[in-house]
Amino acid sequence: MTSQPNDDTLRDMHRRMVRIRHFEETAGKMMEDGKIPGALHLYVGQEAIAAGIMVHLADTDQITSTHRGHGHLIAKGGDFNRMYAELFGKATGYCKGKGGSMHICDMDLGMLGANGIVGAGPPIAVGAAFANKFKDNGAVAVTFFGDGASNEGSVHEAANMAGLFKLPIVMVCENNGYGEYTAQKNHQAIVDVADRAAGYGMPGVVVDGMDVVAVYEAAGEAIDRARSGGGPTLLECKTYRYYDHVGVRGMGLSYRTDEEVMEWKKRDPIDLFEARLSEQDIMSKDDMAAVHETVKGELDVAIQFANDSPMPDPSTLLDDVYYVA
Amino acid sequence: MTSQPNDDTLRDMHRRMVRIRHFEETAGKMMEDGKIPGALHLYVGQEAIAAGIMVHLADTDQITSTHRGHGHLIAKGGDFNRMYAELFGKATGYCKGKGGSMHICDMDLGMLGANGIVGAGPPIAVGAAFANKFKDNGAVAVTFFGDGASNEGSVHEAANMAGLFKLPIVMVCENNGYGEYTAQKNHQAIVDVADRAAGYGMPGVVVDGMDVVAVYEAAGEAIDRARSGGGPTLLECKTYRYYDHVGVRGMGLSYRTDEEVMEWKKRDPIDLFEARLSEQDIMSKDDMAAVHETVKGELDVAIQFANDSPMPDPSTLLDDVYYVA
Amino acid sequence: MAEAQTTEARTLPYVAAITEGIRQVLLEQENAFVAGEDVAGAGGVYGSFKGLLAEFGERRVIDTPISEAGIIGLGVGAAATGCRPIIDLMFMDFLGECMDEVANQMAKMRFMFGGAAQLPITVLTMAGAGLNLAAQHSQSLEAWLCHLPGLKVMMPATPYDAKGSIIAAARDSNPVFVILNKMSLGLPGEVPEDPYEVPIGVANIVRPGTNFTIVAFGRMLHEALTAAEDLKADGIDTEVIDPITLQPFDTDTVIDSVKKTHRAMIVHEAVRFAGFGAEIAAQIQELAFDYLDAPVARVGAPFSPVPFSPGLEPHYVPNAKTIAAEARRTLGL
Amino acid sequence: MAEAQTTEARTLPYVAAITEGIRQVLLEQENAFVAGEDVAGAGGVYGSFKGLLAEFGERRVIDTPISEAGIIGLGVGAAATGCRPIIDLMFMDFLGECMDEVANQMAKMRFMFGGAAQLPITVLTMAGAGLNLAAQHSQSLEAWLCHLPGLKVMMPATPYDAKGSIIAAARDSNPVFVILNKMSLGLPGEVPEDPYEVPIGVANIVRPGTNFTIVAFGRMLHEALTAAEDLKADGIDTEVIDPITLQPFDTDTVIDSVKKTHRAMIVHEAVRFAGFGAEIAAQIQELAFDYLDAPVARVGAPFSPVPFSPGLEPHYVPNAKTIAAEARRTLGL
Ligand SMILES: Cc1ncc(C[n+]2csc(CCOP(=O)(O)OP(=O)(O)O)c2C)c(N)n1
Ligand SMILES: Cc1ncc(C[n+]2csc(CCOP(=O)(O)OP(=O)(O)O)c2C)c(N)n1
Ligand SMILES: [Mg+2]
Ligand SMILES: [Mg+2]
Repeated sequence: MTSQPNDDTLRDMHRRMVRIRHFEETAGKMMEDGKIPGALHLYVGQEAIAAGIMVHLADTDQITSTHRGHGHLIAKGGDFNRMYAELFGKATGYCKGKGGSMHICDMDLGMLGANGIVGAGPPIAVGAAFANKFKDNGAVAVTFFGDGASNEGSVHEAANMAGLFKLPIVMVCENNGYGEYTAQKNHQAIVDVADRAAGYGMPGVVVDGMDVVAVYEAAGEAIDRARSGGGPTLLECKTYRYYDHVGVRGMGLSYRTDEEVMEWKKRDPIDLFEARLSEQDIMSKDDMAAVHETVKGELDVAIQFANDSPMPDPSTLLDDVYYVA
Repeated sequence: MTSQPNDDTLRDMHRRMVRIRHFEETAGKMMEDGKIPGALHLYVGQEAIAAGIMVHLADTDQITSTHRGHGHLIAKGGDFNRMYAELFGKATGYCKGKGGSMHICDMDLGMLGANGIVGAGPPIAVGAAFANKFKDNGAVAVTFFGDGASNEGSVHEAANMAGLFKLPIVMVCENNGYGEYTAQKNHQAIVDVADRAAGYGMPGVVVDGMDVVAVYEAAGEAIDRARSGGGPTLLECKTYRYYDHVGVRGMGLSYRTDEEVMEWKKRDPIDLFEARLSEQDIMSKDDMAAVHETVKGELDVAIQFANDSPMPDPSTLLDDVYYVA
Repeated sequence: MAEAQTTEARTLPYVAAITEGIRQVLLEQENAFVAGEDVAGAGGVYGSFKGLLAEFGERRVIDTPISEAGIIGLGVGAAATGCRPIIDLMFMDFLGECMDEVANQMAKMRFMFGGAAQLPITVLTMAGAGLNLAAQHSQSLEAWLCHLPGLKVMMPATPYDAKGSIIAAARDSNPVFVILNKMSLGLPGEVPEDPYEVPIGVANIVRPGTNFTIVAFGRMLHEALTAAEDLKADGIDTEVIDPITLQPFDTDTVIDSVKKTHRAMIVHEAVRFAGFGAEIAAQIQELAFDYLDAPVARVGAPFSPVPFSPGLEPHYVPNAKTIAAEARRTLGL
Repeated sequence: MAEAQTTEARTLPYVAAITEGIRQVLLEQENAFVAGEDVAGAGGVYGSFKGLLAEFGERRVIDTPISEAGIIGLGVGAAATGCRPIIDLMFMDFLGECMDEVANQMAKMRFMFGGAAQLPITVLTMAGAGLNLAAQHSQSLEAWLCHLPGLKVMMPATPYDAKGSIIAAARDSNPVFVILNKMSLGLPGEVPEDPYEVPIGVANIVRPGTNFTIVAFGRMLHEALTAAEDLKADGIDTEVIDPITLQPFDTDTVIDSVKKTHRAMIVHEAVRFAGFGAEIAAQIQELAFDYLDAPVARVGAPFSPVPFSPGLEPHYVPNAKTIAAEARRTLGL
């Protein structure tokens, strides 16, 4: 697994990244069209991370996500129809319209939810990893959190427990350089969040989060280690989000320069990867175009599905508060 | 300041250590005699830390303490009378009987309180350090916390803010090897809590917490750095508590061996220091005996004072909930 | 109750009833485990986990770091993935350290996920003043929890109810808090040997009466019972109801009683202002307005943190005397 | 109020009134500073801190890491050592992250220290649903805070009250929470230019009436006022009281009103069960029992987390229609 990805895996990762990219671009449009109520945090720019990691995971492996969770769910195999329905607040959505973007989840895929609370995922993932170890089922948990989230106490507590119990978990910091509108240098006095790993007795690894193969390799090693009883890893992926913290504006923002955005876009994870795929003759331009088209077609279907779906009936409001035997 | 302590300072530290030791031994007896209600967490064994650090501080410098707070207050200049009165729950105590051992404080000495909540001190000390920087008053804050406390999220958040804002603060981890009845190896996967400093962009220093001169020197450097705008330090002092987590039993405990206790006692901080003081002809045996006797006399007076003091009147119960102009 | 009680009841102290309840859950449910600070090696700081490590081993009885958010989070994650965690929160006062995990994750996950998650998690914690442990180790904060849809909240006062609440909580597939009382550890009571449930959401009429209703829970139940005896002297025949479960609250039992007695008082140890007693009082006047001959009275702690001193704390915590006095005041005696 | 209002009132939106209040505090008190997540560079995620960084600089307007416990702790420590911090907690839902610092440190420090500490700290936070922000970004958790001796709690509903509450809170030398409402950001209202205080602990009779009392706070005040107009059709002349401050609560004003009107209803946005309305209802029936012609009614959110969907959320949050309907039900109309 720590070896190079084979061609099928490369194509698989490509497809996952493209799925995320188009889903998110479309979601941005839907938001601007007033179709998506509430808050929308787009994952565009960070696709290589979700794809390069999730391709290692089975449905029995779990992940916890963040407020920026669509990419994680899609890479884990999420269903576009139910995702769009949820974003629209429809009864057919993943959460029957009760959760929305910030709480999208698929328990059957081991996707234990996006989360509106920064830093809330890691302790929950520690619990999933604990359960895996308890049941000795060979499953691994992966938790995603941002550079901003790394300053929450909950992340610290989770990391310490992961290291102490040598849990089958990978803690993935998606360092996109900002927590909301605050640059990393204004929220912590370090450059690499991975430097914190030593304090938990786990390896800390920094990887280029725009390079899906690099992510794939580093994640493979970490996941193998976790699966084989070697304990946790803190894997930091350097990345960038193209759009604003919330919503769809990308350029002309006061807290970062357009030059910075453009600099990062030069290393767009999909462009980079497609260049490589075509250079190495793994996929032709046509192959890739076909993937894009297929995904777009699926999105049309999903948006149609979501549009056609009913709003939840007010009578369902008090359902799902408790489990009733 | 980072130089060797001069003779006066050595004698000063000795006196502070002796004051703590006798206060605590006496408190243990008072507890056994049923004079002290509630919970008592003795500091015996750790005296070198409080003394070696506090001797650098002025009353305008602040500290935050822990549930094991008597030693910190005494080393900061705490008044025995008001301390014993508080331990007894009397109206003349530091907190008018409202706080007891776990909340003992002296705001005039910059002692911002013992704290019943593990890990609660560091964020408060960060606030004090922030205020010092805000007012540019040259004061330094020192926060004490245990190895167990280092796993609380609040300590992480405080450390990150201290590093980020380059605050005039020293974060002192008194690593006595246990959090309650749990050995360090069972609560974290690291040996040196100081390893966490790198993750906050501050230096981490490990020092022998049984050697008051070593503590003095390391603390001096850290406090100088803080005072001169060089930012925070994580100073870990390796130490041991002689008595049980709470109460006065020292030997025959199930979670540690008597051999371990005896091994540490061979390096008793006061014995070690007294040997050195007499070797270096700084204090004679008689000088030292006189210090012990004086302190014991002060304690007799304090206990008498506390005994003679009245319980708080029930009518004072609702006082001090709010400040009333 | 889920099963017949074939065995004789023995007298056990509250703390041993707690341990027995946990032990029987661990025997019964292979995916149950206990995690918390010092619950394994030390058997808990109150002794309520004594012997469990020896019997069940390190896999199922786990000492954690001092990381309340992490511990509750661990429970939530493990529950969501098929375990049945029993998490210990040593003092209820430490809720502040993990309130996000309790309020925003544990309580809401099922709802936010449209029912896709199931969270069979039990949280044990200790409330209560009386031991001179001062403001941060003596609180009763049940009102915070009762305000949170998604949680169930029990507050058993007797050894029997402690054991049966723990078993009921652990068998329930929702998050359930079982709030225990640290002053009651040595309190003796009859406890059947076999496992049994104290049904969640069912109040207990501990003392039947005809012309006054006291609703009391937690340790205050015992004080209220003593007060009820005292009130007999004045011809007051008090019905004492222990709701045991605060959420879901057994409104019917309380309302039926008040419709009979026409006068009611709520007693709890928590701060009176904005305490759970307010909810009960509000419900009674809403649902039995025409039956009430006097305002619903409330007894709770005054509006201050819990004081340390033996000269103050006894004046802070309600007791049989203050309860009886307030009853007399409200009844115009 | 502390000073005469010499200037004309202008119409300002709620959000600008907030900013003006903070700005005038910073002008007035040299030891005041503002700290919170994205309050400086971004001017706050609601725009309520806009312009403050430019005017007061980095020393007094401080962006913090995402560390709620750390931020509140910073405020507590700075307040205890002579500063007058204004701390922003972006969403009230994040209380869970810092509840220890709020409940066990901020609220109790002065008492535990026997009065030796003084904590002039103001915490600003945003409550409220209605923007499809789902369960973790929409709560109204004032009941938790009101149960904590040592805190003061304000919940201003209008631009005037928002500015005046912030100034009053910042001038007070106790910890004061000012709970604002995110749906009301654009709400216009008259706001005098000079600094002024909305006195802490004094309720406002917003609409005088003779035969029905509604106590409503936060954004629900506006819904209640609309409902009151609607009820006129049935001959109900509703007095609407906004307590503004929940702790200390202005019981007298409410009781005086009920003694006059004989019927009362409480309206808040928080979950009804164990919400602060229970305390008010309990107090009314305690103190005005003989004056009541009907049970005190309560309107609040149902017992579920806040749902996301536009198909559900409007059915969750109380509004003028549901308030009027419940009023009619309780009045037997
Ligand atoms: C506990 C908590 N604090 C603050 C917020 C508001 N908030 C939402 S996202 C965010 C920034 C998170 O930054 P980061 O972790 O780097 O993730 P990114 O948005 O960059 O993906 C903040 C402060 C929140 N949702 N939860
Ligand atoms: C938030 C919180 N969790 C748990 C406790 C219970 N408790 C009190 S002291 C202690 C151990 C602290 O260990 P450490 O920080 O190493 O300090 P030491 O007692 O060794 O001085 C614990 C768990 C507490 N008081 N507060
Ligand atoms: Mg980020
Ligand atoms: Mg320790």
